[in-house]
Amino acid sequence: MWIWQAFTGLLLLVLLALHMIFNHFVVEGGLRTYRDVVAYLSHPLVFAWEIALLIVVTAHALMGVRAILLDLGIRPATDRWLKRGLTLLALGIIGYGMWLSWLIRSRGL
Amino acid sequence: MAYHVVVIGAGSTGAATAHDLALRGFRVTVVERGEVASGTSGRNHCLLHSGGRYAMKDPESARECIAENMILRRIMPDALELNDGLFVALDEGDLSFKERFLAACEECGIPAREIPVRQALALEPHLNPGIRAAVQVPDGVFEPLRFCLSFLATARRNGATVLTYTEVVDMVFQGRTVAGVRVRDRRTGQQRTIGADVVINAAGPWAGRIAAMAGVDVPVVPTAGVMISVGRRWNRMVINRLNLPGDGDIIVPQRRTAIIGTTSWKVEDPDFIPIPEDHVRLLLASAERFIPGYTQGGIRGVFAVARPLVGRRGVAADGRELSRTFECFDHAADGVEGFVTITGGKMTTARAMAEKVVDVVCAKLGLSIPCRTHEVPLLPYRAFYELT
Amino acid sequence: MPTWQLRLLRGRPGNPPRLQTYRVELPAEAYLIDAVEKIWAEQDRDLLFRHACHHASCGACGVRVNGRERLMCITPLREFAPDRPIVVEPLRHFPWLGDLLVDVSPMMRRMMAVGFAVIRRDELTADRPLPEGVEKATRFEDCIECGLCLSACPVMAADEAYLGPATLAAIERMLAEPRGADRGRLLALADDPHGVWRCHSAMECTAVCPSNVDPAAAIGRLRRYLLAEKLRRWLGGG
Amino acid sequence: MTTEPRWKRARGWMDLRGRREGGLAFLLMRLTGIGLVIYLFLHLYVLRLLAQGPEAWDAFIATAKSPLFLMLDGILILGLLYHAFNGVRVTLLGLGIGVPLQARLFWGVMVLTLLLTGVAVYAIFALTG
Repeated sequence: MWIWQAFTGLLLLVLLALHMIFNHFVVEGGLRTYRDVVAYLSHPLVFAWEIALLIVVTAHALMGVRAILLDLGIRPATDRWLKRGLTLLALGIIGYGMWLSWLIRSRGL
Repeated sequence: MAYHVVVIGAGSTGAATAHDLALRGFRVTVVERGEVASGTSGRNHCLLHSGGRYAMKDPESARECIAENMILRRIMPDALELNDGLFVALDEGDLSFKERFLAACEECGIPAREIPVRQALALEPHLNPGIRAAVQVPDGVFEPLRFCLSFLATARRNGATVLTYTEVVDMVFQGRTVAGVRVRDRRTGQQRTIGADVVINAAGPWAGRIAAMAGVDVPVVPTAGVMISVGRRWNRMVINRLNLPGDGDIIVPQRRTAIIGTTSWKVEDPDFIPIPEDHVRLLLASAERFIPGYTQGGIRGVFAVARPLVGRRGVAADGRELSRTFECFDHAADGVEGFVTITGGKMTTARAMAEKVVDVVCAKLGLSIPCRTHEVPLLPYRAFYELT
Repeated sequence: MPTWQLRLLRGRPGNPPRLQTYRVELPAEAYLIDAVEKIWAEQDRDLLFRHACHHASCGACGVRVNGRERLMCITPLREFAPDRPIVVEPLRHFPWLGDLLVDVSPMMRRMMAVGFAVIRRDELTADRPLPEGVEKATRFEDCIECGLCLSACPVMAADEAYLGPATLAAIERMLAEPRGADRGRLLALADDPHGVWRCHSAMECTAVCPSNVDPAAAIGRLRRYLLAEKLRRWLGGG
Repeated sequence: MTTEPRWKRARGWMDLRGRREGGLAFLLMRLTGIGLVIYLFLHLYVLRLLAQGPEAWDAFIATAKSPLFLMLDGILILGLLYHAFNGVRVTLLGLGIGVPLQARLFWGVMVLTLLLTGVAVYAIFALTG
């Protein structure tokens, strides 16, 4: 678990840095308007980048949540359910994110 | 058979006695008012004597030491650092003892061997380069708490009960016979009586107090000594002064420290011993003569504890004159049955002390069970905690 | 002679503990263990505390002093101001037996499971010739099994099954200087959800260690051994 | 093993008494981690406005440019940068790299975090005018 947390964390350094810079710091006014977002996401590389970020950040965040919950003294049996629950939650989040990105992207194609 | 014996004190003597008793098939209960080794046994110099230190003046003690040294090497190897010791002559006065020392060691059966000064300095580069002679002996170093825990762990494995934080408050008599002890559990404050066929007083410098509860007298002279541990291990071997035992004449290396000791003065109350400042100064000045720069690296700890020396009538002095050998008192001689005191001695001779007192107990009970503690390896000290 | 104020945690399991103030007169050259022993000798015979060697070799007298894990025997009183109370509490993450006393047996059982050998080669003087008849220079391991690192570790607070810094460091020492230990068994012991991966690198173990063990670094090295092992197995296909 | 309830025992990691840089770094890592997870959920929830079309999103953008919102962004970036830099520190330390330097590394992380947060906050206010 530790190694995956570290690995996704290091990936995030790159994924998130570029996400922040491209979405906020090189944009006039700091935030994209609706039209800008649609145009931005229609670039296939950007789309792939954001999807990768979505997956990695969700994994990193939920592994972190589990680590904290484990430190509240969760029993192994509870942990099994916790793992299943968090996996489902992760799939839900990633599904939602993909659906949303695809929807926005399709409006620009 | 299954006679029940209560041992008072879980220092080295009590621990070894419990082990010996358990091995000979007795039912054993050890009562100790504090932690294991929280008295004299914990706080000593950690020196596994070769006997060299007493060879010239106290040959009886020296013989006991070398015999026990060799036994302990076999039965508790993981509580010992075995790197030998050096007796070094710092001046002409020391040098004049050399032949006498070598002869005395030979007399006592201690394998002592003079080595060239150059070789001694190569082995111990921090040693004062001005030393005049060096003699190598099989000294060693032990870890005091683990020393006691090993005996107790093995005793426990053989059925003994060890009650720590349990203080003896009185003796229980049946007529003129001690039939048990009244103890107070310091954790709960509750008192109870533990019956016993024999009670062994192994309370070290507190043996006099315990004996007083039984209305008898033991000539224990609590004789304190100061030791100073520093932040660096300067020597690999134990460094002794080649002379008669005196103040501040031995530096014992252990783990990452070196310990200079000791001094000697009689104390009334061994519960708390204030450390005389002049003793600290004396020890540090003395250490400087063996290992120049001894305190570079800082002083880590200063401590004092009382030895349970056995007084001899007519011998007063400061305690250096008292023998380091041990003695067993069967208080039947004082008119009290069922009560035996074992005291004096060194930690190195704890096993022999146990053998002697259990022999006395066996004789009292009309049993003849041979002692086996010299050949039975002890459990590792951690086993003590496995059985709680 | 200055008078020191000590606030010792007093109480027995079953009742909420409280801090009790004691005043004790001792020279500034004395150590905290002397103060506590003097309080026991002269003021409070019911005080429970562990101690033995008084020179940081036995590891018995670990407590928390003003919140920080220390060995009482090497904590000099001159570190403190006489007019400020010194708060002394028992170690955390061990079963509490009363006052300053805790039960160290859970840690000892883990050390026993590792089979941590206590005697090591003496590297301090290894470059010098050995005396005749002495085969190898030895000394005791650095780890004195005092439990300070367990008390300081935030993961220990959370997970009572966590092996703990001392035990993980012991595993690493056994691997670094093999003394008859089974490498595979030791690695398997460390490679556990409650083992080496549980550490969050709070580094408090190394910060409180009174005996140069550096468990945090040992845990890091253990992880490297394990990762290398896994990589080898993955590449080697078995 | 202890008589204390689990949750009470688990409070131990929040107890900073007697702790040093490493313990503080660990606690901050936890707290920023929790904050970032909450933010992640909020962020994804807010992004649903994109699905509702230009009006909804652009109205949000307008409020997001209020000074209060931008202040919150500053705090977010502070936490994010700390979590990121200390994450690198912890990864190295966890592999046994730079252990003797851990306290200094922590202060390095703090300086870097504050410095970059300053730059970012400046940029935010400069960009939004």
